[in-house]
Amino acid sequence: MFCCGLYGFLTRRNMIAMLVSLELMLNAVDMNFVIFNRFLFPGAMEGMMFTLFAIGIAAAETALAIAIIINIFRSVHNIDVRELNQMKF
Amino acid sequence: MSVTIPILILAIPLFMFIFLGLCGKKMSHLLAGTLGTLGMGTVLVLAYYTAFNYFFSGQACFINEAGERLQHVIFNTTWLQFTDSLVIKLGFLLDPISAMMLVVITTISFMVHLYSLGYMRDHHGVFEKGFQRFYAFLSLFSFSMLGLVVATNIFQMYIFWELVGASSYLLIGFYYTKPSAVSASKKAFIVTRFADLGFLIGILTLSYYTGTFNFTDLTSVPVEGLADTFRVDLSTPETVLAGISSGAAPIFMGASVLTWALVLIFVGGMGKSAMLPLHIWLPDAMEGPTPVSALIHAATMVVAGVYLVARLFPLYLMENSALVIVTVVGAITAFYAAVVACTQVDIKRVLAFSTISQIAFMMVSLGVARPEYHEGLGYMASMFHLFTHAMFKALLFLGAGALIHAIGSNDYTEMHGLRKYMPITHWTFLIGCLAIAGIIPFSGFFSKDEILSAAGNYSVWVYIWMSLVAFMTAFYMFRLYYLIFWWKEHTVREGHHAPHDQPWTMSVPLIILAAITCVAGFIPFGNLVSWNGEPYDFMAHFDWSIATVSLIVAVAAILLATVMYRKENKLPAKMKNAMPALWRWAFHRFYWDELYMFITHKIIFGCVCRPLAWFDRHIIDGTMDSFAIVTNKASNAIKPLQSGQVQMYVWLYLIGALLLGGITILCLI
Amino acid sequence: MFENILIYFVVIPLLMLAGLGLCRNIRQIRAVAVVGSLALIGLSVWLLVDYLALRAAGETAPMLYTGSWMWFRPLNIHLAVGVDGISIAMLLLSSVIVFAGSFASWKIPQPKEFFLWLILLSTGVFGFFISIDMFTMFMFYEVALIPMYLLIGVWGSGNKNYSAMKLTLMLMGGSAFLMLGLIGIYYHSAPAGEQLTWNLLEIVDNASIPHGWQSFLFPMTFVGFGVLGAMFPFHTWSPDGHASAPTAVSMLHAGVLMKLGGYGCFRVAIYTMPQAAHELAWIFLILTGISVVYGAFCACVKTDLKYINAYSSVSHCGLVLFAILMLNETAMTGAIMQMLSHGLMTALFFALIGMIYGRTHTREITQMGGMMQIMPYLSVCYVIAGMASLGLPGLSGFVAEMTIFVGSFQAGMQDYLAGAGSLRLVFTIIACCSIVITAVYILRVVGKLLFGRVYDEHHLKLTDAEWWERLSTVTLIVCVAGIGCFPNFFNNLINFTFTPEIFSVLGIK
Amino acid sequence: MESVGSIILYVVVAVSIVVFSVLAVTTRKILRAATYLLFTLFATAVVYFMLDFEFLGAVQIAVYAGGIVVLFVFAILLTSHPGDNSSRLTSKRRLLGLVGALAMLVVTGWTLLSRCALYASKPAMENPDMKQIGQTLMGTGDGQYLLPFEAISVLLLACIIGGVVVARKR
Repeated sequence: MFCCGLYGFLTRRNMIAMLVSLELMLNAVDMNFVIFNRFLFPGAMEGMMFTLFAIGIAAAETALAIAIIINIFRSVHNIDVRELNQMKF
Repeated sequence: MSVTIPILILAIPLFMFIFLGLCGKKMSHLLAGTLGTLGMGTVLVLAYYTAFNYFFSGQACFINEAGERLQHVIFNTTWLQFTDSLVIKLGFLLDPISAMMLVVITTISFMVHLYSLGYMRDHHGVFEKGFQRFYAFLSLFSFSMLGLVVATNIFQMYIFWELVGASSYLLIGFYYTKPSAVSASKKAFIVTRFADLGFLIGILTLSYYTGTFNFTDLTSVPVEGLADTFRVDLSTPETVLAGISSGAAPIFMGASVLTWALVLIFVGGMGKSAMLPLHIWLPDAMEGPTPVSALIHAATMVVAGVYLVARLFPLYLMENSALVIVTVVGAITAFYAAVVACTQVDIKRVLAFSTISQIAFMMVSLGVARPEYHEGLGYMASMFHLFTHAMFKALLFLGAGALIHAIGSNDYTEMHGLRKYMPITHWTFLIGCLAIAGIIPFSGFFSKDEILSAAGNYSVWVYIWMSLVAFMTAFYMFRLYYLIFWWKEHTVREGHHAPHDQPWTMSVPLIILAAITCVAGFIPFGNLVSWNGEPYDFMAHFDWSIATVSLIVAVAAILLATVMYRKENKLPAKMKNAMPALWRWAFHRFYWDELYMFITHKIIFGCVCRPLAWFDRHIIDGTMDSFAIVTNKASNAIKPLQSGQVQMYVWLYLIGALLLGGITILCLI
Repeated sequence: MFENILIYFVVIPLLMLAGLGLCRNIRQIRAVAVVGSLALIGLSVWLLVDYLALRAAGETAPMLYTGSWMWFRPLNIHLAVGVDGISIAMLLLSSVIVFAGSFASWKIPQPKEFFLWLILLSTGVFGFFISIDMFTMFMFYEVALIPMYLLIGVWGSGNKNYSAMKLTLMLMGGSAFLMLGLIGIYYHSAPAGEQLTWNLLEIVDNASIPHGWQSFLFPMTFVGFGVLGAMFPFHTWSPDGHASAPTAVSMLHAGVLMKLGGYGCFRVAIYTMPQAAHELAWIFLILTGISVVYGAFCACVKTDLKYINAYSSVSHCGLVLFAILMLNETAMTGAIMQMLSHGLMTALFFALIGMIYGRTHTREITQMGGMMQIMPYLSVCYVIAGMASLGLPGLSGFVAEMTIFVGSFQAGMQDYLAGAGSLRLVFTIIACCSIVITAVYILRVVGKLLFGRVYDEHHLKLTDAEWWERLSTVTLIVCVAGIGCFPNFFNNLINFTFTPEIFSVLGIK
Repeated sequence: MESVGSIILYVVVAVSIVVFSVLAVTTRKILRAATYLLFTLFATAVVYFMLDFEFLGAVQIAVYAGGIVVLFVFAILLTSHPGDNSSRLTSKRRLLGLVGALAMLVVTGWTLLSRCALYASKPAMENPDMKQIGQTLMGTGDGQYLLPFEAISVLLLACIIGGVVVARKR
């Protein structure tokens, strides 16, 4: 799943698709945390807590990212990342 | 002797310079000129007083019981202290030659000041632009020259030597709107500066070994038995430095350090005295106003080199090879200048080359002087010739100035047959010519005769060579004389006044100088000036055979000139066509100027300066800039990485992560 | 703290800065600048008199008016001040040039900002000369450098951005070396286990820098200061920088700031690390010896007045460093005299060039001529400056150069006779040659620019100097002639610094 | 060894995660990608449930599946026109991406396999109850997370404000 997300992030040009890929990657990482928590340290809750926070932050991040995307879309009518490079340097 | 008068001798000209330089513009031309002349007149009186006091008062500080004249330092104040022993002092040294020079300089300078009052205005009596400046510079020059001759130490001499050079620069370039004058002044300064470099290094070497700059210390070294070791001044023990204690006298490139030092100092003298090959500035220096030429470039400054050698003569005696060099340089220069003088058309240039030739005479005379021959006759002869030459050459120059003033040109082809129009000039000029040719009652005869006699004592070949030069001297001077005053009748061009004699301010100096020229030969010069201060009666040594021979030589030369140039004829043209190559080379002064032009412009400027400047701008600066360029390029090269393409960043991140992961794995395996 | 007279050299400029902040029009600004710089001149003259009186009274400490106030304890940094004859000479020079510079920039655009930066710069300069704490010295050094960027970049002419950037970057590069050197010195400033110090006097007393370290730190410090002293091959900022800088900045930079280099080389590099100075001098002798003739040769073919002078500064400042490296009392005295002399005459040169440029709007000598007929006053001043530069007796250049040559020649001969090689001797003679080359380029300029025919008809309408320009140039000329005519006064002032004790500290002789 | 049912469930869930992820990144219609993402998220939630983290599973469904995907859908609807397919990817780009992803897979997979040999069985674990979670989240002691919690809340607040500011019509 992480690799899929990576692939998507690297190849897609639509910003929302990239965001989707990003979510995939996040999820993969979350899952990792949880699984390791479960298998290696049963009884501890660090992994879970971490995931919990990660989900929270992911939600925040997505919301913000989408806000930005919408804003960009409004101003340039395009969400193709290749063409959004005016803020370089 | 009181200090006041010597100080005044130096201070009045300096004050006049500052005063005229700062306030000159505010006063009228005539006032400035009169002030300058009066100032110089005062100095003249004071200098005469000082000199007569020195020679004839018989005070114990000037002359001892044995009748030897002594060096007397009147005052000496510290100006700059380098080390305990090396101190530049400014002072006033009286000895026979400085007293003699005081007389010469003040006389000529006063004549020139007076003469310029008439010369520096046009026929309607309107003063030239910058007249006040001219007098300021003249005063500066007089100050520097007086300071030079009374120097108590070699560094004071160097200081005034430089000042003399600078005032000469200013005076040659007086007509600063004329490009030729500007370049002539530049040339004069740079050539003499180059020579001064030698002088400076010579001074440094000499002072390092002797630990003193003082003439009195330098020349008081015992003279006997100094074939090859360089004695240091034993009066200051700490000057016996490590080099001396190491045993043998230090040898540098095959010659002793003393030789080097003396030759280098002589190079300085060569520059100022326009010896070959550093003579090229003097003919060009004739671009200056003619009184300046008379004062600086004939009578006073150019003999500074001779004076320098004479001043250090006891040191030169210690080193035979240095004196031989002086002789050889002098002899070659004398001959060269005489040949060139035979072909020039500009009357001032003829006089300039004749000056070079005559100064070379003095140099030869110093070079051949040895205590064992007639008790150093050459030294006395040289100084005597310096004295007489200053007078008659100033006379000739001022006469030439009168001609130029009347005609408005330097070229004798526009003169011809002026004897009827300008009688005073004619007669005084003739006296000058007779004197320089060496005809009997005139001063030049005596001094030149003694030089030849000294040369004859030293070596027959030098004698014959110098007699040849004397022959040519008489020839070209009378060539000049005839071409100006005879040759053919003067034609007054339309719209011009007929040339006429000059106002009294110009005539009086001519007449005075002519009078001095007539009688100066009878001054018992040997009693006053000799190499070691002992009086020397030259009449006792007078060699009538040499005198007769030189007289015959001179008369023959004059006769030849009379035949060729008395009346307009074809003989000179024939001679010229008979040996065209020689004539052309001589006319172009043997292409020395071109050679120097080539060296300075092509070699120094073209092959050193320009490449260096290019090197600086492109290599050195290029390297520095290339640091900046490389930094810039590097940042430009990595700038695209910040492309704004998020995916590119991720790629880079991924690659990095993969690499790290890969490395970790490899390490773990 | 405020009972020490030296502090006022920094306080007055700071007060001037405050005063400028309150100014409302150009009249007030000028008043502040003139009053302030007059106060500085007065202060330095008073200091000179007092110093001489103290010395005459038998004071033999190497530095007088010392004072030290801690301002950063962890690194033991003090605000330590103290002066000897050399510093006083430099302070005098700086105050005179600041004074002349204020008059030379009488009609500068945006005067308030300009003078703010200019005075900040001079704060740095004065601070540098009074400090004996290396860190404080370095700090003031940087304070003096930075305003240069703005002064050139904003008020300059020509390719000013490039020049300002180049100058600042190269000098900053130099100070990077310098900082490395200074920190290195600091960490060896005291024997192991004792309190480290930045104070130069204490460092010299401790003499605890190990030999190996010296041979690393000496080049660092020397190059660091040498960049500012326009040592070949680090001189290239100077022509561009001077060419673009406004008049007063050129004056101050060439006149004072370049002296910081020479002063620093002497005060820090040679003073604290004499052994290394003795051993490694040959490298820098070659470099500075090259600077001397190289700068002069380059000046011979340049056609821009400021470039000519900048190269001539390279040549003359090269002579300063050259003489310092001779490690000979006379030569070092000469070096200080040369600093004074070069400071004054080069400031005069730049002032005149600025005034001529302000009228003709060109600095190409090929496009000017016959200035003597148009602006006689400025031309005469130019001739005087030129004569000073080529070493005419009676003006300062001669005295300084002769002192250097005599000293260097002695050092060279001593080396040669002691069998220690002829490098010093040969380079002394090479350096002597510069007097001829200097004459060539000076006379070339004088001949082309001032004499001859008027090149451009429009120039005939130009006016001669205004009163403030006259004041500025006269001040400098009087100083130049003063040093030239009475050199022994300055010689004695400087010379006392080189008492035998100091030389025994230097480990020479 | 666990029950066959759970193994089957795990396989189904795992396969669906992989398949839906692949689909999510390869489909050319953006809305479908969002849908596939939704399925992936659900499957992830199932994994959490299987691992006895019910709370986490619930949060996953609520926040991710419920909140984020809805956001996505809104964003997609706002920014793209229906039927607007993204252009075909060039094969080179795709290949590069694939290589990168596979390389990552190899590295991570290898690390996982070599380092953490799969545990045959799940260790027994008490299902963390709500009280415990609440205390961990709100406690200030060791291993308790009040500070991060507060930080998150501030972050969320900032995020809300930021989102409003950014997305606000000028």
